[in-house]
Amino acid sequence: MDTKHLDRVVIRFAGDSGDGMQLTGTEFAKAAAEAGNDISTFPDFPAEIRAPAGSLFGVSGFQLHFSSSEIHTPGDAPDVLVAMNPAALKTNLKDLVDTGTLIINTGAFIEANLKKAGYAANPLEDGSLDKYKVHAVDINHLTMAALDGSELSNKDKGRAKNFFALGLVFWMYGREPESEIRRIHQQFTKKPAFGEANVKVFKAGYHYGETAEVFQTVYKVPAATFQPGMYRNITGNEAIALGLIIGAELAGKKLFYSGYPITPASSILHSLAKYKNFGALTFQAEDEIAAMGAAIGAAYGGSIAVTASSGPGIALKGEAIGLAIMTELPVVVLNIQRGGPSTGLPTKTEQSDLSQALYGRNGEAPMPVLAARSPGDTFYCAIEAVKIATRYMVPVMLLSDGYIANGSEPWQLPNLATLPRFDVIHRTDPSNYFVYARDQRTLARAWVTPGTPGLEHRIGGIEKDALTGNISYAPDNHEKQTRVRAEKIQRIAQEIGELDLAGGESGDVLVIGWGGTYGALRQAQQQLAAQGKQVSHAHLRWISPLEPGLAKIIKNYKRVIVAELNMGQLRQVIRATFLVDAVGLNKIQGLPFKVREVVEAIENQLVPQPTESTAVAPKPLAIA
Amino acid sequence: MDTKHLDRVVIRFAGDSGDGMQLTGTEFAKAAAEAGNDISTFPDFPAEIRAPAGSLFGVSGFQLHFSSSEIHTPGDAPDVLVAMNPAALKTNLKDLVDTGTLIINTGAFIEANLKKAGYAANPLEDGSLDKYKVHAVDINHLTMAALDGSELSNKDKGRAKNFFALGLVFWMYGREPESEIRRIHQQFTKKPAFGEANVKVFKAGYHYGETAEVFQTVYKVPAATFQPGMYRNITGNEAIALGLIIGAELAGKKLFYSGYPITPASSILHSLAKYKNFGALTFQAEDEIAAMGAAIGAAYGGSIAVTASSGPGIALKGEAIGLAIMTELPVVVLNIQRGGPSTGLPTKTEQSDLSQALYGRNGEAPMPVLAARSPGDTFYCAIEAVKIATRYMVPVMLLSDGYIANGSEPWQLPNLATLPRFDVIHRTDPSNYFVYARDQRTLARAWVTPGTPGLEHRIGGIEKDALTGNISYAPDNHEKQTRVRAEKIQRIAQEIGELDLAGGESGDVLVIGWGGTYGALRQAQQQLAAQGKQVSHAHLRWISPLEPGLAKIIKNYKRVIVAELNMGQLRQVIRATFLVDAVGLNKIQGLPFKVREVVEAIENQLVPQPTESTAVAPKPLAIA
Amino acid sequence: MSEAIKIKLSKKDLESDQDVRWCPGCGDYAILATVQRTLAQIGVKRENTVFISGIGCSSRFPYYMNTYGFHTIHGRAPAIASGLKVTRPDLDVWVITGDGDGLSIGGNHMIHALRRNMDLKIILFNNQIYGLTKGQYSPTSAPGTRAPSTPTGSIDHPLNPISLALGAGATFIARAVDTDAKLMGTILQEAYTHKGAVFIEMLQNCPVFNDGVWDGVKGDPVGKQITLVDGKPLVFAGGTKGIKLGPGLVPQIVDVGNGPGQTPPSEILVHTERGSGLYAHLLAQLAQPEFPIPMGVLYRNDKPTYGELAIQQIDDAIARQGKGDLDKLMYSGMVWEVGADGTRH
Amino acid sequence: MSEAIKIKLSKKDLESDQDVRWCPGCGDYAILATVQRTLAQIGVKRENTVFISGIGCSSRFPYYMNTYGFHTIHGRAPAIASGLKVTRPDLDVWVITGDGDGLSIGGNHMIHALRRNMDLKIILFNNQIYGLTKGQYSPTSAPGTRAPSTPTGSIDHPLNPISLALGAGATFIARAVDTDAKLMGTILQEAYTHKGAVFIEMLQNCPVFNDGVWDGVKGDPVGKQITLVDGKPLVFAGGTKGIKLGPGLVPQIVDVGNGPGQTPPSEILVHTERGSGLYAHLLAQLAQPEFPIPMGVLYRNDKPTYGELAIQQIDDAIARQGKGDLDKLMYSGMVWEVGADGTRH
Ligand SMILES: Cc1ncc(C[n+]2csc(CCOP(=O)(O)OP(=O)(O)O)c2C)c(N)n1
Ligand SMILES: Cc1ncc(C[n+]2csc(CCOP(=O)(O)OP(=O)(O)O)c2C)c(N)n1
Ligand code: SF4
Ligand code: SF4
Ligand SMILES: [Mg+2]
Ligand SMILES: [Mg+2]
Repeated sequence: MDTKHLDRVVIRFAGDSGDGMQLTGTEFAKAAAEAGNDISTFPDFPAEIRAPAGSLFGVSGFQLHFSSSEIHTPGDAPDVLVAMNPAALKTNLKDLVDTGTLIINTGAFIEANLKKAGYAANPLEDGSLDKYKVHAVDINHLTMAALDGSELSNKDKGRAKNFFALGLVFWMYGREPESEIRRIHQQFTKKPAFGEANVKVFKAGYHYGETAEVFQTVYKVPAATFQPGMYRNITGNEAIALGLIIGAELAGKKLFYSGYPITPASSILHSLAKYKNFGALTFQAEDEIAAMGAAIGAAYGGSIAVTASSGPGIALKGEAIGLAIMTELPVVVLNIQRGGPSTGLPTKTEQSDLSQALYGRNGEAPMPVLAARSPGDTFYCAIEAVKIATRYMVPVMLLSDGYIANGSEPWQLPNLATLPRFDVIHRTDPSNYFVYARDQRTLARAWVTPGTPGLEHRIGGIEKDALTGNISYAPDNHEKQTRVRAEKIQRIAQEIGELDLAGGESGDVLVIGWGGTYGALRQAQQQLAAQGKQVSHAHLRWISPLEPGLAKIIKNYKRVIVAELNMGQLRQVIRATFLVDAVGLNKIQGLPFKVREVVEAIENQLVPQPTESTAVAPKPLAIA
Repeated sequence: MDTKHLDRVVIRFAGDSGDGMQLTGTEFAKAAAEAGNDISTFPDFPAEIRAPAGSLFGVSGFQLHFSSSEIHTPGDAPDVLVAMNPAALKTNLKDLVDTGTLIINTGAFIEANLKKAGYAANPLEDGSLDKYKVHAVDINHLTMAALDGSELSNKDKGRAKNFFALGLVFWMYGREPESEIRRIHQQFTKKPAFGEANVKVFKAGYHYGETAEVFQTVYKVPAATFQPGMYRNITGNEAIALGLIIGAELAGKKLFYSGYPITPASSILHSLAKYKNFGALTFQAEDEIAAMGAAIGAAYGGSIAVTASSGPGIALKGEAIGLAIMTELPVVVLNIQRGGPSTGLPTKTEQSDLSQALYGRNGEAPMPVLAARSPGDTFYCAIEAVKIATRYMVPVMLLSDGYIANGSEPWQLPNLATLPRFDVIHRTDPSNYFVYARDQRTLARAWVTPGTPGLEHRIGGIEKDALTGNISYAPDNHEKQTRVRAEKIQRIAQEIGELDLAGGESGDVLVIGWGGTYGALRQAQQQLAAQGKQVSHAHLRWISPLEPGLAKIIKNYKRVIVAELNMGQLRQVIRATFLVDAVGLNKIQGLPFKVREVVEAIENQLVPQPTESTAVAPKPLAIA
Repeated sequence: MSEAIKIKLSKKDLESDQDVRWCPGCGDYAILATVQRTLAQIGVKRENTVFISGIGCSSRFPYYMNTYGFHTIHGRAPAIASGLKVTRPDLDVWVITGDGDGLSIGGNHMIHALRRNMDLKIILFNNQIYGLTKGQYSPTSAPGTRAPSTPTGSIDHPLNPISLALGAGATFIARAVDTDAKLMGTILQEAYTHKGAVFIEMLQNCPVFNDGVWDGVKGDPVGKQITLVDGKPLVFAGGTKGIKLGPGLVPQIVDVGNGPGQTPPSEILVHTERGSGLYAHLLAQLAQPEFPIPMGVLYRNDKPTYGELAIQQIDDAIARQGKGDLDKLMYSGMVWEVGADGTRH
Repeated sequence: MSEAIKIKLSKKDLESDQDVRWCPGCGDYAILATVQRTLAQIGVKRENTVFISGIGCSSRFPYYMNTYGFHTIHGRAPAIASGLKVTRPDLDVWVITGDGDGLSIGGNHMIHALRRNMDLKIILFNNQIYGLTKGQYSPTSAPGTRAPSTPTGSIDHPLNPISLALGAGATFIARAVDTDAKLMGTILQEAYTHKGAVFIEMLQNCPVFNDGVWDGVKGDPVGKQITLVDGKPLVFAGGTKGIKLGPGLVPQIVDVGNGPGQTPPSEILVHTERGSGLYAHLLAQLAQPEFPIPMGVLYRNDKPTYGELAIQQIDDAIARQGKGDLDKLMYSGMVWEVGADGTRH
């Protein structure tokens, strides 16, 4: 029994929606984090709630990347695939690295399941898996055996099989089983019988690895080194919820959150609904328009008003967002993007709502737009969105996506005491109050809330006089107000810090990205820079206004690539703003970039070549 | 009594919403058209239905430009202003040319009205009007006098006073009163007493001009020369309604029109509702989303489906438009633009919904966008929209605006027989039918409608397999379908004719415009070209796909100006597409361009000067 | 609602400095005047009073009130008002809407606000027409209404606003006509004291596009309306006629009296504001032309409001878990420390 | 609806080639099977049958029918179906929706489609939960429902789908539970023959997020439901108990019989599908736990449909003005000619 040291491992658990793969993956991720690895996870589940057992479309997967050095992505391709049934094998095998390790639950490879998965012959027998390290284990049987004599129903016994797989990989990677056993017991305090059973099966899996001589090696991935501090594992939607709670606190105000359920935004509402004792008021509205409306009403009343949705719901909010822009009320709008258009790919990730965020309203209706780059970053973006909305009296759009919303990473906990406050002050002084009189620096109007004696006034969606706020159809006033609303957004640039640039301020290739692609882009840049390539990566947090730092450097590179999970929406803005012949690296597959894809695209630009003609509407540079 | 010949006259009638200025203007326009002048009109009325008499915000205006040569606009500034009360004088005098003619209804210049209009002193007495040719006429009194002995109530008598003004200007410009008298009688067949009274008053006005020696001169504007043919006077909304009827006819299909009332789109629904005997089915929906939904349902059933709204309503339709894009169903969406954002300036014109048309939906959801340039042009654009929608199986956005929707011009009637048909063929052949199999040239899928035996199939808003149309979450399929949907829009370029370019294919300045600004831009180009300036004007009908003709010439000019009634929405597209440092001529005042404004802006570009920095987000070139 | 300390107010105090922009003769003027007068009589705090409207002629209302006011977008006022009221229970929130704003584009927000028993006072101006967009028919227009969009007459069956409000769950329902200032005033007084979703249908005349639609419903003595009095029988035409429930649950008009062919007063239905839902539906169904139309407070019912319950849940949570500790919240879940050496401890 | 020539069809003929993607044990399976079986029995033309749905688990329904089908967007199915039906009266248009799709985001389109008496057969799958988005409470959820978005219980008062449909003006209203294939079948048969807006509430179990919500309503003998039969009295529990109208228009449960303390059968309300609106409201208000819940056809009423009237108006216009002449249309208004000399004649 020898031990092999590895720098990093990518493992994917795949099975039926009912097989509990998400739980298995999450638990194994905890163990890796506990062991001090850096980790990144990527849950990938079907749109169906619980598709019929054994069906191809019902396969649910969870990929975990754990490493002894810093990582930013869940990994391009799994080194290890745990396949709980034929459908899981069929849909995931193509991603496994050649010579990768396969752990297969042979118990599920029965005629019926093979047929459902569209296998003519049993892949375990037809040699089609020869190039992989295959471990065929009858997990079904071994699970039953482990629970022999338990008073649980056979159905319930079968349910425990994912813990066998979990135990097995615990052993393979030399994880400490004790704390996992503790966690299982805790999770099932309400149903101790199940807890017992799961622990039994978990141990059985662990010992199977130990005893069955098929597993000759234990792999060890040493701990990574981190910034000293306190850490927790967090998903994007958990972090964004925390950010809103803290943001409201830093503003010294109460949080009001209204939403209408939609994948992948719903879980934010679910988290906040649990934070009632923090004074957060959540409201499940009848639709997205009502959710936006309620947020506007709450903002008018002086709350930190937030609403969230995904693409289709944001489309519905457009008209009401325009009202918030016209009446200059602070509302934070979260768009947890998913694949579009229309209903599109509800459970897949994409960055195709940027244009909608920038332009998806009638009239000249500019609004600030920022995007989060990672699960943990959503926390800070949420706080920043609250700050800008209240300071500039404007609705703010914060973009996240399904990938960072559901993905998790170890997150260094901030010291709350050190976060700068931005307490809101509501004007109460009636002496020469004008509804649309503006602050010199921010151009914001005063946030006067109902209940303030002597400041009674009326606002609305019709154009208003630049000073009094009364209805005005005057031509010059409209031009003035339109320009002020635009200028106000530009002024936000004064709040934006340094551009996040990796690599030199000049060079051969500049890769520009935004949002959830950060990890893959940054890792690709690091790889190429390590090879001495003149490659830089600028990652934008603010798209409206555009990060001021970009103007200083963008002309210093031979080539500019705008990399996004859409057809070139940021690229359009970059080209129009800087007249730079930026090419696009675009992927529209409902999946994040792989580091390899980015590296190849950059290398293509490094070899001198005619850049694509730009005389036609931007055509993106497709990737293999 | 001498007669003076003029090449052109701009006259504006202004009074209370209740004074019937719109009618007076329309009738006088008919007379000018009848006399063979070229004409262009611009009604400008308040958002209020009937604001209280005498109030400033209740003033309603109608401007008419009639000429002995070709004209494209209602004129920059009136030569003659008819002011029926102090409020009308107050709000309109600033536009009158110096030394212009003023016809004032002194009967309305009483204390109360002067106060409502905010006049400290009576302008008729304080000399403030000295620089104008003032004709002070007590129209109120003379109207009553003319109806002395009529059995009408005094209130009703007073109502006739606009006909006195009409008679007066008829005389001033030597118009033939007979046919007008006939028209009045026709209009009031149901209420002959009113007809009689109005005719009496009209004659009184006419004779007053003849007799009162204050009017020494009769002005004659000779007839203009036109293309031979049949003509009628038409507004944009009338013409667009006709275009839809004819478009459906040319497609060999029935028209279904669903809408929810909104200014300035409502009158299209009103016109079509009258065309029931043409088989047009109109549906007033409960809101804009339902209107779009009903149109999608009708398109699915095989009708020529059309819905219309203005900015706020189009914002609401965004999500449903995405469904039409995903299911590839032909729906024509009309946006009669008005001032935004939010409720904005409902009765004023603007071009600020272009970005929303291009990007106002979730996901990658490109759609064809074209814009009409003049009242009569909306007819042809409507037909083209129907053709493209049905030929490419895609929703099409047609942009018009309040200015051309309500404005009118003499319009040469097309010979219907010569309009090319584009009959729709619905597939009925079940043999190897695949729902998303595409036509090689257009990339359109077959339009199969329910009721066709053997072709039963299912469609929906979730991403579909590129061939079968079944739900597909496959990464490559999504990328493929997304690119096909984009490519389909680009293919429409093969249907687009020559670019409309006035002036050389190279030169000092190219002015690019789109939509309702055509008249002012073209006239400005003609003026400057006549002075030998190297100025060209390209007017776009298609914005998505962008007119192919533009690519060939845009780099041949020292300067490119994109002129639009917004903050630079087309300019953004031009810069991104061609990397040309186009500057913007932008006006956001709820009003159309004046020719003078355009000429000045072009002249500014003709004198060599540093063009504005483009390192920041496009800042438009403001106009004085 | 804010505890109304009696400060002396006059109607003037509730008039804003804006010019009223309705057409001469519009029924909206009378409703505006009554609201201003009544709020003055009640002695509300202007600063704690908010009027929220959608879009329409009627929705211009807030501009004319010297209180806080928000002229929002078409159909969304109930949603916006809900967000304000649940976060600011100290305010009196009035919603002004029209038959198009509140029942066409805004119908869904309306029923959900009522269903939740939001503590809002909703006044729907029903002129059976779209005024602001120049006279198209609305969801309450009589079948056959000839309007610009229906030149040969409308073909859809109108909604009965009272039935809809009842079905949705409003807890205070009333009706008055714009010419009856006295009744409007009483209703507004009652509505002000009600905790929960108030729905008032104001029958309003649009002289420009739908003149006289309500002429038929004016006047109790002439038998065109029943003026409701809690605890009193459903009689009209000077008490000579009344309503009784006939077989098959069909209401009937009968002559009241003990003479031959007359119905004894004992058999006449008695108005009960807090009566059964079914009784309220009976009132809602009394409509022209067969029946006189009931005016006044039709229905009342005391239920906890959404806002009360929402705040209760927060208080309970705090009572149960204690006031939220932000650090605890941040440190929840699996937390670990990385030491100076950069590795986990 | 298309005249159904009796072609022999089997359930299989109505099954599409798509895998059904609902959770094991979902009530949707039973409803799907019943619809397929019933349409086969009726012998509909598959090509003239269209299923239009919104978004939700239930809204996946059309994919599984071997007919035309359109899985649209959330809440809009009634509007889309209306556009199809008015332009294609030859088709049978079914709408499949859920309690969230049809009553939350889609509530407004629902009431307006019913109000217009659109000739649509609307089936609302009521599982009192948002299934597809993983179990949030819906507008029909019982107060206090604990769900991901309401961990301490929901606080809004639920909508009664039948009352809403009635108030909106549906002309055929029925209810069945997913486990009662026989009753579902009969209702679907009846619905098929009805001309106008059909609203069927299918009580559907969601074993994953709301298991057993309807267990309480199953079974007439045990007194949990009343199976409605036109013309027969409202009795249940094997005929031993019945419903009568008590004072103040309050329905009461009574023991049926002529013995002491019992109520004679003559006083028991008799079910009348084409009864008064008020009677229908009484049925709608019979709800758990006080009352057994009525199952079957609650209400029926024959009114012209929107589509019929719309097409009638077109036919009338043609009869009156003659078939539209396009040239006449183009040349209407003031038309003049410009001669070869370029000037007007
Ligand atoms: C989103 C949107 N759609 C349509 C309109 C146009 N619009 C303004 S008011 C109105 C209807 C007004 O009718 P009602 O609510 O009855 O008010 P009234 O004018 O009769 O008082 C409509 C359709 C709009 N402003 N916004
Ligand atoms: C515009 C929009 N908003 C929200 C969603 C998310 N969503 C999908 S289905 C659904 C509710 C489904 O509930 P119900 O209609 O009861 O159907 P069920 O799944 O229970 O059968 C929601 C909120 C969406 N797809 N589109
Ligand atoms: S249009 Fe009618 S409702 Fe609107 S203001 Fe005028 S009279 Fe009143
Ligand atoms: S979640 Fe519920 S409703 Fe949806 S398919 Fe599963 S069981 Fe059925
Ligand atoms: Mg109205
Ligand atoms: Mg449901």
